[in-house]
Amino acid sequence: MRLQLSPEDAAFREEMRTFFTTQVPQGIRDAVAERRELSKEQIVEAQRVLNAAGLAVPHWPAEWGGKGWTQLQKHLWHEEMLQACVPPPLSFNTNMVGPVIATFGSDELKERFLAPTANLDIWWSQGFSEPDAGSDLASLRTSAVRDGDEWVVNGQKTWTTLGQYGDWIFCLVRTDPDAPKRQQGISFLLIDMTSPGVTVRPIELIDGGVEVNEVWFEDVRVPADQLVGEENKGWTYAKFLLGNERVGVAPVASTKRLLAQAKERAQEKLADGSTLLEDPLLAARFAELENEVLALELTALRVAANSAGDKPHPASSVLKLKGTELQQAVTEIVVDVAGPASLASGAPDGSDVPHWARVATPQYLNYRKASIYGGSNEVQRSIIASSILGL
Amino acid sequence: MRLQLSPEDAAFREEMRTFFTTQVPQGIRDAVAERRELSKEQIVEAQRVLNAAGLAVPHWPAEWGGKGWTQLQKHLWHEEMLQACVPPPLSFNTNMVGPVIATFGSDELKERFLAPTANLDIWWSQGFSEPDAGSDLASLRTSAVRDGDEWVVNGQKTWTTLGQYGDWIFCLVRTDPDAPKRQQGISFLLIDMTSPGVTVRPIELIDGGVEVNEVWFEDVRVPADQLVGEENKGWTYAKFLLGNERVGVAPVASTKRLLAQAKERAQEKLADGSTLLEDPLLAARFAELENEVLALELTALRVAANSAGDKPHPASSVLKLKGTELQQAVTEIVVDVAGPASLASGAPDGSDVPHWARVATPQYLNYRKASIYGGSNEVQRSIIASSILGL
Amino acid sequence: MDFTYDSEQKALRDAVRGLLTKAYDSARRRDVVSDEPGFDSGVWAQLAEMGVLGLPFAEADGGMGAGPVEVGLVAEEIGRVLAPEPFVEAVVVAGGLVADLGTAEQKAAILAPLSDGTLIPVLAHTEPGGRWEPVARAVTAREDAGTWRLTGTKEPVAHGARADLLVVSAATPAGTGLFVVDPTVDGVTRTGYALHDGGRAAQVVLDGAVGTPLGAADVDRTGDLEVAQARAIIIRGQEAVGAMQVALDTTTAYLTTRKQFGVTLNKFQALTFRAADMYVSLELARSIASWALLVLDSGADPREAAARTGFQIGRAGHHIGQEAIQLHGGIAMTAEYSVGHYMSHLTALEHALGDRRFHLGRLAASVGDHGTVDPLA
Amino acid sequence: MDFTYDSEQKALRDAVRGLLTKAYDSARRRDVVSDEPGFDSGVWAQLAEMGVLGLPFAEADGGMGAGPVEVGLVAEEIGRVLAPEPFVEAVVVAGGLVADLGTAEQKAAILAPLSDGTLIPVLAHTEPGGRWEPVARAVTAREDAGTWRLTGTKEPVAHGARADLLVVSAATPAGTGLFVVDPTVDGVTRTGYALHDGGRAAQVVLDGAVGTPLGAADVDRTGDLEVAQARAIIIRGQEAVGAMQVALDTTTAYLTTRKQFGVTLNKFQALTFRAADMYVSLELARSIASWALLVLDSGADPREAAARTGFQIGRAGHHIGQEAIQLHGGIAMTAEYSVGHYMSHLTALEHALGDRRFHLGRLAASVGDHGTVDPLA
Repeated sequence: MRLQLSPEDAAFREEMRTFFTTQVPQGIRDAVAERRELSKEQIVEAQRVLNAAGLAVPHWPAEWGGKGWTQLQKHLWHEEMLQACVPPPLSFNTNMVGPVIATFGSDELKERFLAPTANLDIWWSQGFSEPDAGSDLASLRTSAVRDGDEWVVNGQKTWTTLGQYGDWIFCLVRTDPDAPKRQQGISFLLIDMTSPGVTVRPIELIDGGVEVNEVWFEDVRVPADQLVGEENKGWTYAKFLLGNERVGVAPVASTKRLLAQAKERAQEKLADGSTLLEDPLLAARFAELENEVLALELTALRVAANSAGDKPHPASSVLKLKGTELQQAVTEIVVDVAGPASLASGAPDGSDVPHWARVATPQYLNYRKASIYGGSNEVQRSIIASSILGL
Repeated sequence: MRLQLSPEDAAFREEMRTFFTTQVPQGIRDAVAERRELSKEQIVEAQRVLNAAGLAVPHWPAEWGGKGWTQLQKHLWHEEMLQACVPPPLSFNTNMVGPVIATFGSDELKERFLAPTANLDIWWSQGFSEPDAGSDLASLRTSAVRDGDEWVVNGQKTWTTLGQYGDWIFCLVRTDPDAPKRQQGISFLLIDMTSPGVTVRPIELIDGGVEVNEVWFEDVRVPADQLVGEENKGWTYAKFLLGNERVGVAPVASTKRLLAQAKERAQEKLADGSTLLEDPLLAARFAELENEVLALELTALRVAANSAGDKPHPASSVLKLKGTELQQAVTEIVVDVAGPASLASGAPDGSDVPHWARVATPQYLNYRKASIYGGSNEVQRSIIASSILGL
Repeated sequence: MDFTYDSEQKALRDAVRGLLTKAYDSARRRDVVSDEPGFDSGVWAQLAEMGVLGLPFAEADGGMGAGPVEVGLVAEEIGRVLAPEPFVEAVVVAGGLVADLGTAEQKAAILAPLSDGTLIPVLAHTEPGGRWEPVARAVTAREDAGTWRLTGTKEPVAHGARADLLVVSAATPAGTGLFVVDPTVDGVTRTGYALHDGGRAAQVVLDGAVGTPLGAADVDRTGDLEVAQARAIIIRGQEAVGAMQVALDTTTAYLTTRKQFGVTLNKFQALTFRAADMYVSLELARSIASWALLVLDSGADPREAAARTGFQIGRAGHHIGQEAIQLHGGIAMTAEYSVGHYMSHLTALEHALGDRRFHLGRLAASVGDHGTVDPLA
Repeated sequence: MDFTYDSEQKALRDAVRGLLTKAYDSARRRDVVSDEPGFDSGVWAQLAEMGVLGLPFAEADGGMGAGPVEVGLVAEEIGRVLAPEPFVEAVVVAGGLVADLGTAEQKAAILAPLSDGTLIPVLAHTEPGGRWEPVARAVTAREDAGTWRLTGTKEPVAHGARADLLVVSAATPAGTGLFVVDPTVDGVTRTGYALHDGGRAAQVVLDGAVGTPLGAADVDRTGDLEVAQARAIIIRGQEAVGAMQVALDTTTAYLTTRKQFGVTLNKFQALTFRAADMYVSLELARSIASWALLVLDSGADPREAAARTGFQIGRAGHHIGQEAIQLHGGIAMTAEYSVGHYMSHLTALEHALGDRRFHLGRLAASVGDHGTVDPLA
């Protein structure tokens, strides 16, 4: 057992920190720090800066830009990136469809898609969830029927995050409705979102934002060679994709950063000369959250340092579960620190309510999604109970 | 809506308070206040004082000593009794077997048992739970087989509280093993515990106490006229009995009293001149518990004041669930107030650790039972979900 | 001890519920709050017609002479449908202060038109960087030749842009004073905006705006403001109870209809147990809130009861709001579905008048002053 | 950053686990703690033989020269079976103070026989009415013609009746001093008793008992005591992790075998989700506890890490202990079954060295002194 990073890992961390804090445009990083919404252009620009330096897809196979790092190095890369307020590479591209194509796709698909995927020349959207297939993903109904050299796709996807920016979408579609098990009749299909018959409709969320979308497919014709891997094996690829989310499953550094920001606000002098942090109950809440975040970070380090090969450490579900809970708890303490100003969410620039207080409640509301999307916390508890505890 | 008690109810409350604080022996009430274990004799004496004044079984039918009180009056009676540190009448007698005999028993059984039951001339024990029938009570296996004018009983009961004092035991026994539903073959039988074949063995609990027992029946012969009501209808009577526990389901007054005691301890000067209550986190915990107890008390009042006839108010399960949680939370804060002295649980008299601190941890451990026995909190949640929320 | 409504109260509740449920289903509410002024003037007029806007005021002042119980049940109905009308802001808070402190002239000028729906007054008290104290600092009032002039910024002021009249707190040599300000006079600049829960607020910049002392001049109104806040907390408690009840009902209805893994969600015990815990939170909060209403009704000092309500309701709203969303899943994150708006509004309610930690801190500060808490004492 | 044991550490763990699991099943432990001295002298001798009792001491002092990681893994094994031997009290706390502060002669006289199992020293620090501060008040020490005499009461003193040697904290003119006291001398009266968790403690009354300053005289040992407490908290954290792991394992085993309503309990989702939450608590606490051990190992000031451990472990022990009983049901309330004893011991651990609220208060008091908490810094 050893507390410190090895000299090599420490140097690696320093290298990452230097890169992220000097090479990524300050304007983008400021926007992240201030919790402002990034434009599509900013997200693309940030990813291209990383990709140019080989830091967008370090976990991919070496021939497609991977670095062969240890899990601990990947962890440090990710945390330093968040700490420096650098928007991470688009997860749909780099953690989801990219690794699936790299692992299961034909050579043609790899050649065609991987480089533009890494560079965010193609913006991928995810087409998994459906109105009647949430946590129970395998009940999906969007169908693809073979017609000559094409698949004809019909159905509806939902919760497609940032689908309004999407160039392409990777979808789970039902290609064998008669398969004995629901999971067996599903394939993994790549669809150009400019194809005739694709309609994207934004869904307004409770914070007033429109980051998720519904996507309709009406007789959309998709060339057969855009089916990844084997027909009816899509469920296997989807499980691979979801299990692949290991690094960064708990966004520790951004939670820490937001918590520290909130504490800074709580240390500002109020009108009566006191500070909020002088309230022992609020101070205790900060101390409690700091300890929990520390425990989470250390757990993430244990997972990263002890993951052998590609097998996820059993505590990964803990990271997702506790990671989102803490993310939510921290968005919440920001609201509490904002106090009555947290109501002024719609105040325009020129308001006497500072920007951080204006975004406090909408962000808090928005982050209720964190424990629902991408495997709800109920799903994580089921995984812990069955896979770890044998229940 | 009205905050105050009606003048009649206020006078009633005053009358109860006067009686309990002047007529019940001080020594018994002191023992309760100090959380000392009561002897059998003290419990019997207290109940006889109440019974002599007509205050032991006010909820029974009038001809057997009942008072025809409103639910609110019963509530006030019960709370004043606890507040005055009077041990309530033995629940097995007055809330359980007594009402069952009074409602379903033959005239002979009523004549024979009700008066001595009210006066605690007979100490009743409860024989419901079995080693393999806990929350799933209907799976009980103790059998009674008819042989002439007698039932022959074999089997084992457990969790028989204070069974070591028991003169008689009321049991659920299986009289028809072939009944189509498990609930249908059960009868309600009264058994003299001095009968040959009855063995009582104490179970040591984690606090070191021996308040519960196992009771074995080996070919115990029971006169047939000691079967209450109809053969194979025992489940109905048991449900009546459990549903009858309305008044006092949440022991609010004793929880309040213990909380106030703990707060008093926390206001004593420490060696360094400060008091524990100056710790804002402990003060906040007290304030939180006080508010929760207030909410519970008000809920109990709502239930008592608004119960029409014999139908229990749907919020009764809330009282049991929250009542035991708060009871446990208060036993816990006593341990925290005791601090390092809470370890000295076995200290003899003459120790520098005061008695209240010595009993703090054993009582805390003992009260973990509160959320398990008599319908666990999981059972209460099931009831709330199904009966109230329709889930 | 009686927690039931009498027949008149039931009739009032049924009438208000009838009006509001007809006026606001989920879609209609979204429409209304998306346009200015953020509420429905027609509904406001109907409430006036029903006598609701004059409930707590003396009949002599044009009101109905009803008590907190009646006001509270209206608030509960408002909470049930998240009606966006400024009932609490105008009637309970601003109207309440005028009724408490105003001169006969002020009462006549304000309470009658408020009751008949033609004048909406609001309190402008919160200041940028301020919390929930009943003290004004950033806005000051100075008297000059018999005229009081106010300077400084109030924000956020609930419904401050739409309001016809402002009751403004301001630092004076005597402490914190209250002033009636006509928002159309020189020196008042208002910038209104929408809130996350569909409500409205404004920045109100005062630059030597003329105001009239509410009631006597040169009096410190800190205690009066605190009592007014306590009253608002208690009435808001009823509003929150209504909102929590519907959030729970919506959730249980969803659990019995939504299917996952081939069965309805109510087959998942982990979910139904959590719904049971929501019910427990709701009932405990309802008990405290009802009691506080009765304390207010009794004429006793409502401040401790308000802190107890603020804490319990804040915690319950938080618990029920969050769980309502989580037990639904993704659908509850959408603006089209109702339940997320309940959480949004419950969050706003908690932060409008003191969050649960604030109230707990107040209770903790005085926890050593008594032995037990006896609701019947 | 490495959280794994090396091969020597694994060998030590396996040896200790082998010894302790052989020595203590649930029934055997009940037997042992029901008799005096409350632990098994044979096991103590075997631990000595294995080198465990001398682990943290320099080889020159008769020890093994190992570090906190080795000491911690022994504590974890002790926690797994609730072994009642006074390892932490004698080796970590009393032995640790002697190693830190003792003169060469004191080290020679105490650490070697402690290491070989023939002398059990304990710290007598807690005073009636005292909390967890590293300060002595009720026991005072006065020097008279070169002889220090101690007067006052210490209680509870863990294993104070059985101990062969007492290290006693006492108020001196310089502050809080530490003294070595032979408990068989005149002026020492000890009354021992059993604790709820099977442990032992005593009231130790000093009435002019002769003591020898530990190390230099006339030095304030407050800081040293605080560091010793921090070390104990961190090592106790490992013990608690061992106990929590077994409490969880016992619970999950029960859930998969116990039937109710015709199925095993693990078919009830509400129960399995709560077991999952227990696992989350355990893993988070384990992470903090391991990190704190490494902080201790690094030679840095362990006090903040100890407070973090005390808080996290206290909370987790509380959560896991209570849920282990609740998920079992009635069986767990019985002394014959193991799991209640785990809760009992976890409760004792929490209150021995500062409960979770105490540690949270300390963390809260310094929360403004830093931006983020960085474990790798």
